[in-house]
Amino acid sequence: MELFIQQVINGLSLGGIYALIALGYTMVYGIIELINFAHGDVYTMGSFFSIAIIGLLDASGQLHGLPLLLVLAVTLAGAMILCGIVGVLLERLAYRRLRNAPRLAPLITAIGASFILENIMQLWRGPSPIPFPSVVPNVTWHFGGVNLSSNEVLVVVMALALMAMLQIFIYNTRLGKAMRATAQDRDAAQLMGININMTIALTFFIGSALAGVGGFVSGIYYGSTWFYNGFEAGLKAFTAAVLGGIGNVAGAMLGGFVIGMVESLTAGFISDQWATVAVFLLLVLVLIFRPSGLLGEVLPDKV
Amino acid sequence: MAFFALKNVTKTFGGLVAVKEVSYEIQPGQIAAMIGPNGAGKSTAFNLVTGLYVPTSGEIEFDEQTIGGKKPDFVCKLGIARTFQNIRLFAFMTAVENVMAGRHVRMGAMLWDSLLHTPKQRAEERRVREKALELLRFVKLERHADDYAHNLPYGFQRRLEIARALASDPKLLLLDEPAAGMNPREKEDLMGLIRAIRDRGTTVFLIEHDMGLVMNISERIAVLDHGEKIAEGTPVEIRANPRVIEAYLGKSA
Amino acid sequence: MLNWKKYRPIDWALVAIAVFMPFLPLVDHNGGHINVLVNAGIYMMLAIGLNIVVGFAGLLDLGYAAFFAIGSYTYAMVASPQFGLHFSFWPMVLISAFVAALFGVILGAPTLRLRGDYLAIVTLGFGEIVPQTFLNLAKYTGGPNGISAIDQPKLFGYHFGLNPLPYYYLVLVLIAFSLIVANNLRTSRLGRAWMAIREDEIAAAHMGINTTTAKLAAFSLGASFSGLSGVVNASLLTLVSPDQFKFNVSITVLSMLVLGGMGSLPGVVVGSALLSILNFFILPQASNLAATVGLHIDFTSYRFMLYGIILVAVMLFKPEGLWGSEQRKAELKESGDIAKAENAEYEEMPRETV
Amino acid sequence: MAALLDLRQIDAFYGRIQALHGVSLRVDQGEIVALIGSNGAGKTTTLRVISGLLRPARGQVIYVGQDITRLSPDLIVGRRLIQSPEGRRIFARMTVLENLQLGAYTRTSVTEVAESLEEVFTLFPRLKERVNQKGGTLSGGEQQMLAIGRALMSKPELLLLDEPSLGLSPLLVQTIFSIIQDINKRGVTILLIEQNARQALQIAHRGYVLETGSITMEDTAANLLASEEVRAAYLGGNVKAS
Amino acid sequence: MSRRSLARFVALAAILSMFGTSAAVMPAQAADQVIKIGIDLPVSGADASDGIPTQNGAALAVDEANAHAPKGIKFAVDALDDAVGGVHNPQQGATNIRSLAADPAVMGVVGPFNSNVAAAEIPVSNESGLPLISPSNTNPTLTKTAKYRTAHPNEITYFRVCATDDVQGKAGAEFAKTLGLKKVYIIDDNETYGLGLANVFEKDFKEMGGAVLGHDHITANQQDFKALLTKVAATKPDAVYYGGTTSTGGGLVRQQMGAAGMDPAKVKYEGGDGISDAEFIKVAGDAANNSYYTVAAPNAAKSASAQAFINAYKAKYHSDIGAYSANGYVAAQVIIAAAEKAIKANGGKAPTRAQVLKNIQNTSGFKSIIGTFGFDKNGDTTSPVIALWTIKNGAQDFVHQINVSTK
Repeated sequence: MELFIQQVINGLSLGGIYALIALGYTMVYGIIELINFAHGDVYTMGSFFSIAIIGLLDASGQLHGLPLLLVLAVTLAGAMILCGIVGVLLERLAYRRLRNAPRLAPLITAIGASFILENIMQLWRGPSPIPFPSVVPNVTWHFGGVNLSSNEVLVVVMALALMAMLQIFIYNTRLGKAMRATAQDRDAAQLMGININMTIALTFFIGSALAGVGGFVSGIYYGSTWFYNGFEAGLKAFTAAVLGGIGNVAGAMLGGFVIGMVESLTAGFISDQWATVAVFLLLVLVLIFRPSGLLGEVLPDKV
Repeated sequence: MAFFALKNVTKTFGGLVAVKEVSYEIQPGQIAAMIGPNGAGKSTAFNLVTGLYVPTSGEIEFDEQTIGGKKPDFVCKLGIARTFQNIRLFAFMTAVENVMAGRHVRMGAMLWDSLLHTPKQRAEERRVREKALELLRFVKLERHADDYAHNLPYGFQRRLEIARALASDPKLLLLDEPAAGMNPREKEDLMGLIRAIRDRGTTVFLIEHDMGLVMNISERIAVLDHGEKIAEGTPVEIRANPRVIEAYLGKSA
Repeated sequence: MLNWKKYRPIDWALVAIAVFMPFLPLVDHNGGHINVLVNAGIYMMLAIGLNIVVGFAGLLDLGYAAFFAIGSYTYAMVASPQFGLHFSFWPMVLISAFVAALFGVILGAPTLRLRGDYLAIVTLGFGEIVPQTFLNLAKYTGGPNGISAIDQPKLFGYHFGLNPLPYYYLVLVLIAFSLIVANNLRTSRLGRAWMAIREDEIAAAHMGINTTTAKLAAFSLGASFSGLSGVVNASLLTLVSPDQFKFNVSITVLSMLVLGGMGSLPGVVVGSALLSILNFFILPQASNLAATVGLHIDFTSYRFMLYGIILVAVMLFKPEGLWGSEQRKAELKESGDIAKAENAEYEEMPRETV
Repeated sequence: MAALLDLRQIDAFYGRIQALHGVSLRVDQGEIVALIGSNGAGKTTTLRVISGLLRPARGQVIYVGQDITRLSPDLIVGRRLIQSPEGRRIFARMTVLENLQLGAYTRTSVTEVAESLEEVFTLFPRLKERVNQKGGTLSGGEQQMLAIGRALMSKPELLLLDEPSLGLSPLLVQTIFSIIQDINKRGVTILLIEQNARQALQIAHRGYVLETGSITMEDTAANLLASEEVRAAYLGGNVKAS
Repeated sequence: MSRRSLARFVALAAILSMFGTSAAVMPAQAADQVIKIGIDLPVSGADASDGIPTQNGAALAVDEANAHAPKGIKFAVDALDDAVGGVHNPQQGATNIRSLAADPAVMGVVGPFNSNVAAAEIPVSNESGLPLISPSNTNPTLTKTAKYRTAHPNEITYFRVCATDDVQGKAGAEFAKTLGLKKVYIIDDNETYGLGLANVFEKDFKEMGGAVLGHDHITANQQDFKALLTKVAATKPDAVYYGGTTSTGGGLVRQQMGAAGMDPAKVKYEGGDGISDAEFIKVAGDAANNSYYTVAAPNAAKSASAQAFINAYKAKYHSDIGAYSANGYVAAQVIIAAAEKAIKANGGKAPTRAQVLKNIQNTSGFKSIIGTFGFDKNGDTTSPVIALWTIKNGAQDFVHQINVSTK
């Protein structure tokens, strides 16, 4: 039983990272119906940027003089902004021209963009895993036989808090409404005076910034990263977004946690070598039996 | 069983009732129509007939079979063809290829024939091309046989869609707002075409907003409003029906 | 119907190269080169197969390597010491193609109803699962070691052995066969149905085209080509192991297709030839060349960067590919026709659920 | 009177196909101008060009004396040149209120927006009843009201109406047309595209006839209604009014 | 020229250039007295950290050979990369060997690095009679069965200078015993090398009376091992034995053990030479301490004869040697020695490949910086040395080494 609870904790924290990535997938898909295949790599870039920023703070000899919270805030904000910029650039350079093209076209460029980002990271930091500086002290609490670490709490709290903020943003602000309007009908949104290019870019910015948070948090949580990290994490997060109902913010979160649990319980109680297979099997099953996801809406085909 | 009938058909999307308990029977050889404002459920009714949607309840009968919930290709094979409200041609195929694609369901080439281009396959391709050209002549588009569908003017596209639908030798042809956007002259031609189709032995069932056209060629009309059938009858009966006047035509009609 | 005027000098050049290929080994005796050409030929066959799925039917399959794996393993299991079976090569070519096609049906049947982009991800997932499953089922597949000492074909008493030359001719013949069959498909009832589905799936269904069956046919026919290539690959390499069938194989083949032109058979040939040349000759040479001037850049390890750039650049600037068909060009470029634009919303407001 | 909107020699394309050939038209302050023509003639294309949704290949769009040809749609909306598009295009998954709020997207003054909202509710009391209902659940007529109301929320100077009677019952068509006249009387200039040429010309001051991408006639509405050509081509078989 | 026809012209030019390159690399004639030593290693991507130091070692041997080469003879290196997209690739390996075999000047090849690449290369080598000497292939089946020798089952063309996994695994088990480990959990990366090593360790450790609490396989490209390690922690092992490499997760597993409830200071970590690289320490961070690993090569620094090599290496490449640099160096030396012997027998003329192969097969009592050895009837070294290392204060530290002479 303790083992089970421990695995649930593992699953939740893993799921929190998937959820943060899934939010970006779901937002971008919601607004331009594109599976932003490169999103997983933006997440990895989040870790890379965090490492670079901490490195810079450290290099200037300030790391140990600065309060921990400030270091974290600067790193997090930096990673978010940089990832956001990467996302906006992706949209501008690789996707915008293809907004009205058949759907396969931007999907193929997305795959291409993913490869390009991976190789840029490989050029930058080499092909091997890179250690993530351990700036945050990891405190572990013991409840009977169950251990709970502050990092695990951090991941889950981060994910939930950002999802809540995102919900509020989308439903209660002017820009959020503009995003929803653009998602539903781009031309009509333009006729309301909404600058859709700006709105779509904003969506990419926010989605990518959230991936940046994911990258930062996962760096702290795992203590390392490498250039190819985003491939599988991205696929699993996409699975999470689909599972939750793509286009649905709460769904992405729910899906992320479910995928995290499935993976961790499979690894813990069946075998680690089947964990990935289990996740993809789940993806196939969801798409076949409930393509609209757990919280998604069923829409009729238009004729 | 009837030649064609909707029997208490209901379709809901989520909590919304798009079509509610609609019954409508059409006799072979008729030109029948369904009218009503947008959102009244006319296109939904068509989509139910051709198998795009599955009825929530009720039954659809055609040619001694129940077809409610059957797949579009199955329904087409049984002998129902359709056109679309917003034209859905294969835009980057030529006119004749469009019509040949419409013949798909009456062709017999199997995988093996396709792979190896057997003599049987070649002969069939020739026959089907001729048949397609003949249909293009019927809708007066023979000169555009090798043009891409998307390069044709609007009115031609509507006619090409009808030719494509006829290629499957349908017993029942569904026309979804065939006169939309046509000027009076084009409408005259269309009425002639619809009658000619009926005279070839195909029953016609159409949705239309243009009251002139509907009243002129239909033998039977159903009126839909908010998903419910509020009247059914001959054009004369419909025009005099107080519920129709109140809900649809307005006092001035 | 041949229209001779339609052909430009460059088309003739392509034909001339094709005619020259059988005589190439007379000029170049280097077994390594021939071996490279055989590998390139195997990729070309994969590309011809994937083109049926992606180019003809418009279904983006990102897990194509899975079928390559299935084809390879099928032959490996029955023609190696693994189970002590030594089936003959020739019938196995067909049987493996059939087995791969069968798996195409098994994967396709439940998933082909999905929208294009979802399908892409599901196939990608499938592409991940298959090699992982071969890896995990070590009892039957040799796990990470794979299956080795796979048999070579015999023809009229001549044992192919490991000499790449007979494979070279075998692959040439198979490519020619594949091209003919693929072209037949394109210009047949089934090919027209695929085109219709690509253009407008709902309209196609209303024309009586069973879209699921047609897509399934594309999926499994495409898979069968990779089954075919898998057998050749397994017997030439004498080894199959799970790491030969990763995502990068699927992407390489897709890049070939995109570069040459999806849906165009000459495009597939040109695209796969170009990328193979790049992979096997130019990139390694480029690194050596750079090294001679003291520049130590390893170009080969960035080949996927190159694929990425190809995918993005081609889709953005020349979506029909280097050798695409005019029709495909129109399809990918034109934003639509007047009638459509003028009538885009001439439809009953769908009463969507909320 | 100075022209509020002036289209000069507009050429527009979809891909390689030319949709507009040198279209010129003018709308003066306070007018209702009707643009009639069959489908595919280029009416919607003309409106798309005015609203900036489609860049013309040649020609100019002059609005209040300024060239707005190259402006993006949102900036054009900011100048209170508003289009209510064909097929209503309301945001089906948003509430009536949210739809109306989006109509006022470019406006900043909270009080003024509240005033406009009241105005729209007086014009369309039905919308007030359904203020928290999702747009997609409204009937066709209600959706058209919402579409027009949404356009009014931006306090338009010039309102482009694309097929406001489309798919409505003949009964509702009457209502909508009288509301259009009402809006015009409140000082909004209107450019109206209609299939229903007779009714459009009945409420318009002037009219243009568009055929295969070119303007073929231009006259006062009364003259067009009386014209034999227009009668034969566009007013002919409209039984409904008989 | 229009853009379209330009594109086509480029395509054509590229295709033609293929024939050009083919012609350019036409086999060199043996008459010019160049003797080539082929090298086939993964030198790009993630595997480059293994491949490059090994390649450097081999190239150094060729350089030194030229210093005292017989008159009219020149030794040269023909180095190929068997990595595709940064990962060693059997297809590429087989193609490389075929290319090298096609060049009659190539007398032998140093390589490959990875066992699954070897599985694809041995048949080619066996068929063409081109000797392969691997510095690092440790999978036992490569030599101990004839299954890879498809063309000539009795002809040995593939050799190695390192100990096999059964030797290394056994040594690992013995070391575990000496370290006082009683209960061990085994994790491997489900790759040829890792799984093989882990299986041998498991068998031998059990035979020596140790308890194996479980044996799990991980998936490549994974980042999260917490679920697995939580399960492992629940069994309360003395140590985790990892069969695999750093790049497949060796460092991450160690690094995440703490978070899963196994204090790295208390629970030891043991592995094979797959975690012998500097990456392991970087990735595992502080948790790297208290880890042990075996290397199928002697500690070159301990051997006086190796000092010259280490110095020469440093002078030429400005970096420290890698775990297999010495093996690569010695593998090349074996080929060179065999060639020189044949040259002598030929009276100064370049040897044939068959002569060189014969001489390699007969190698015995070969004195080298990794000890004195020969090849047994399967092609394995007769004098494998296994060294045990640990990581202390974030640095690699030599513990001791044993010579596990077979027959």
